[in-house]
Amino acid sequence: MRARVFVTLKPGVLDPQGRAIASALVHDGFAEVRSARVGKLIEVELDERDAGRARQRLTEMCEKLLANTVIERYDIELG
Amino acid sequence: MRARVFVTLKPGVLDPQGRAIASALVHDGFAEVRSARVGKLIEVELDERDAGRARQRLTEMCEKLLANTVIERYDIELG
Amino acid sequence: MTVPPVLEGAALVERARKAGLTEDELRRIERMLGRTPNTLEIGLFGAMWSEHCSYKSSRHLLKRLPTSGPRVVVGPGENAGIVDIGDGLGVAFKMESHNHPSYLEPYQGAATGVGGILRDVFTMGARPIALMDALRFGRPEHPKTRKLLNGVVAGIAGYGNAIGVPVVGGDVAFDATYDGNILVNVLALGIVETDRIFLGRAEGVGNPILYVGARTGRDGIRGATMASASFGEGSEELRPTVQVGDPFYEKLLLEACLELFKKDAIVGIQDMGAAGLISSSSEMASRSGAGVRLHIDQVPRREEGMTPEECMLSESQERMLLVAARGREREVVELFEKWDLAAAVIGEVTNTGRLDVYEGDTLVATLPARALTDDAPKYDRPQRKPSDLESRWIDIDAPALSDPGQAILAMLARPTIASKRWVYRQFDHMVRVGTVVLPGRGDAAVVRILGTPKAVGIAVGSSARFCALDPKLGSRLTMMACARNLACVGAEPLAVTDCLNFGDPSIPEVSWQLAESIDGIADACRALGIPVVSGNVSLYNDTEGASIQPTPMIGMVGLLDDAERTCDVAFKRAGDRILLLGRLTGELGGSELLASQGRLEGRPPMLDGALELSVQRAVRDMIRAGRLASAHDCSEGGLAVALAESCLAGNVGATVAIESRLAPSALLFSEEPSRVIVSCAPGQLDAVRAIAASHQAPVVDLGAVGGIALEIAGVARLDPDAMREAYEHALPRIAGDE
Amino acid sequence: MRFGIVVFPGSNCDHDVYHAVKHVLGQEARFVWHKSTDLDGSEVVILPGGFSYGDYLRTGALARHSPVMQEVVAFAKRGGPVLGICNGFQILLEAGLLPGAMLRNRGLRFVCEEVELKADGRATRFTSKLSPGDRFRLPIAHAEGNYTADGATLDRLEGEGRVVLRYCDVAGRVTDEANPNGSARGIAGIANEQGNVVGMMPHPERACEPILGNDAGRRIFESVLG
Ligand SMILES: Nc1ncnc2c1ncn2[C@@H]1O[C@H](COP(=O)(O)OP(=O)(O)O)[C@@H](O)[C@H]1O
Ligand SMILES: [Mg+2]
Repeated sequence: MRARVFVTLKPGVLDPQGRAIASALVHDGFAEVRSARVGKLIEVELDERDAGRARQRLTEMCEKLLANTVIERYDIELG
Repeated sequence: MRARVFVTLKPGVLDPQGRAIASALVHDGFAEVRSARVGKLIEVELDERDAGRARQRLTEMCEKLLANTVIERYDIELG
Repeated sequence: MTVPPVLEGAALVERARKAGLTEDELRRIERMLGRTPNTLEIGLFGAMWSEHCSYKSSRHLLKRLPTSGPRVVVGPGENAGIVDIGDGLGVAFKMESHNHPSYLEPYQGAATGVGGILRDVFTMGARPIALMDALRFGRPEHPKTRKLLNGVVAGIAGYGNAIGVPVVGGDVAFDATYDGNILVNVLALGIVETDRIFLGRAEGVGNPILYVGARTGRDGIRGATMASASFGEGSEELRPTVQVGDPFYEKLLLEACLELFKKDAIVGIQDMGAAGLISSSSEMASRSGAGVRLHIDQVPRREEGMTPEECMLSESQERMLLVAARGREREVVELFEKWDLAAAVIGEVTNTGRLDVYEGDTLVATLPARALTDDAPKYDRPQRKPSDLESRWIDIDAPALSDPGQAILAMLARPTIASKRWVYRQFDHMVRVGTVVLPGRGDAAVVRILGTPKAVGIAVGSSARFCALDPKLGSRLTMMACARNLACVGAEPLAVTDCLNFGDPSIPEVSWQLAESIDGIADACRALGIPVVSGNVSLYNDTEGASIQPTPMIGMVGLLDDAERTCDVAFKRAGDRILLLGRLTGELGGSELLASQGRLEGRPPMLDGALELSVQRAVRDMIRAGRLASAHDCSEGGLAVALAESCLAGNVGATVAIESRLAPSALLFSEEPSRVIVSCAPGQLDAVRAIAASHQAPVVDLGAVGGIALEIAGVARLDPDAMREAYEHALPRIAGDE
Repeated sequence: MRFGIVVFPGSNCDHDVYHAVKHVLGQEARFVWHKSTDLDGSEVVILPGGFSYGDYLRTGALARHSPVMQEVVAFAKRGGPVLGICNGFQILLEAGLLPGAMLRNRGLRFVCEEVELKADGRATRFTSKLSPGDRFRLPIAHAEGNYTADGATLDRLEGEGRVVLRYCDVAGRVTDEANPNGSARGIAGIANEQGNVVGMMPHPERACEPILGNDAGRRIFESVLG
């Protein structure tokens, strides 16, 4: 089974990289850009067929390793 | 309008980070993990209402700035 | 498993052409083999006979370089040169180019350049302790320059910082000649015990050959061929050949190899660089005259469905090929597994002199190892002196300066002269607690050798404008500038490594430049009494028919017996006296001043070899005797820039009065060689003069340190904020940070 | 005193700390491999700088899962002195021994240079030889030293005197211009409640000898010697 895990900064946490990207875009002529935020996309390939079980394990992975819940939140997408 | 841009390594391009994460997960008891690949998720907030036009502009942004098309590919999701 | 097909006629020639071989070269291979090579074999020849691997256009010229000397332990021909520094230790060093990959993908190109040169050094058994980078970019306003500068610097930082080898110095310049062909040259230096040196040799029939490090993917296939081709329309399509580096993996590989070297389990080792497995295996076999049998299906892979050719030519990074002593392979594999690295036996040493490649039980390629290496063609390319050269050798009248103060500030803001802090601040230049003279502080880097009182000095550079106007004299001037830079930190030159960055050698003018430049380097080596122990040739630095100006990059390594007896460029205390060692003739040929007016003209300044050596010896002796507060070579931008830099580095002013009949522009901005500005406490003045006299080095009184401004009597008064503004902001602006 | 210097794959200031502790300060020093399950009798534990696990995922994130970290946590909980320098600081944050997290430097670039610092807060095992307001310079070298925590945590750290080092200007003022990475409230180093666990971005081990132009870092190591 394949899964996509999205790890993004919690709202309110400053995102220096996102800010730099937004201002570079505006500077480059994309005046319509209002803001940008940068997160991680982790594609995981799992030896697991059961969706429920996969989601549970991925949640554990996020809590233990993939996200730093002090500043980040995560979303899991199976399929 | 909000958009999500996914920037991932082209197939075949070495992903040292993904390799390290996968092996850490396996070490940590997630034996079912076969591989991991890491990409970027860029959430962009745009002053643009027209979906077609937004997609076109985002494509330009990816080509010019957001993705390194030598080794990366990108996907745009509006919404 | 089947044997790759043997083609005929036009299909054969076309296949060879795609592999980078001319029809003549194909026929030569057929004669050597007595048969037609199969498609795999053509691929192997194509990579090995590429300019990058075979040096076919430069080999005969490189023979002119002096390569021996009492301190040489390992000269050219191995992965890096090694020079004895006493106490049972040697320094291993080499410089290498990664120009083409860095232009296509600046971050990964530069990063893998760092990884590759580090492997060349630690494969010898040396622990790397320092990196230096020499970079050339196009005009600051060229649309690609910003991205290339940012990418290359980030790539060097990304790899060097992570692996924990400090980038202790370098050289950066900007010129239109590099608009379409940037130069990324990196030097690595390591320390080795001279009785524990490892060479790239396959010896001992029956000894197992091991593959260690990262798994093989389709990275950089044909990288060597690419580095041997010119850029033109469509070269952006070469993109998939870009390799991706993993400094973390290399750090593990480095530590694992150094641990392995403490045992007696291996007989030879070589990194897999350009042309990967084929290059490392055939070179190891031909250096020892043995043969090698490889089982290609045993190669650890990261991608499925790779053909034998892809496996043999892949330039995946962070891999080594080694020959273990028979019976010790288990131990070697276990050691690498401890470091979480892949290791596998993939073949064995034979006595056939051949390279035999098996896939399963099928022999898919069988070639004499030397046919791939030593017997590659050598081309003595026609040479011609560029017809416009002498017309550029006009006499230069010193330009009038309406405002000398503004002229100095403008010079300080020239990207080639301005502070490189923006660059070296991104490099960890202090890790390993060895860096005694930090980047931006000295004319050369000084790195102490822990466990001894000694230090090495390292200088890199290339006076490309001088080389463009006169490659031979320019190369001598470059060499002497490096030696002078070493003298200014108290180091005695030991040996040289070089990266010869030139254009397309099939153009007779380029071949002439290369030959002249090599002669110039050779002359200077003899004058200094030092050899070239390693290096690299990078040809085909040309885009759409326009070759770069000749850029022989020199890396010179020197020794300090006492790491404490060194010196930097900063003026220290108010009241210290400022002297110039050398003469003031005011020659302006090829200077940055003229370049700032868009002129590449004049004859490079004369080099008086005896004067040059006197000045170098004098300044070195003064530093060793502990007499100096500062020493700074006058190079680009001349006396004015050197004085301003010493003030800025020391955060102090100076008052200078120079008696001279030269026009201000000549006095301030001449780039004549053999000059060093020194400062010393007043109480040291007599001793300093005595040392200068003992070497017949001329001394000119310049003035004294003090105040906050730089005051050049009757010429200009420069306030520190204005100097700093001009000097510090040029690079951040090019990079887009300001 | 016996110092244990933890070596993670990718650590690269381990030898530098070893040199400072052993050859400059004359103490006993040994390396502790990350797969080790004991601290080999260490009386002081140092997590050195570098790029453990290549800094992949997040700085310090993978290292804190190394087997040895269980021992380090237990040692810290027993009151044993633990110093995390640079990447070591990041690992302490990920391991939960210190509060907060690191973001990319505000300027998004790696920064290597000597910076002005001042001591602050109450005495800890690694800052007892410093007094609040003491100014000195130490090298930094990092791309992710932009310390962040929620407002309540920051207030609490300050209120309890647990901010032990701050970036400042030559006059000792904590200003935005003097802040090399955007770190909240100019924080360069913090301590746990007991003062036995300290994390700092600057590298004291790079400034212990006059030949390196600076020996201000000695006081950090001398503090723990008592
Ligand atoms: N310009 C040069 N001067 C001296 N030695 C050189 C020069 N160019 C190459 N060499 C030597 O030739 C050998 C092959 O170099 P190279 O092919 O660049 O090594 P690698 O296989 O690591 O790429 C090395 O020993 C190198 O030091
Ligand atoms: Mg090599």
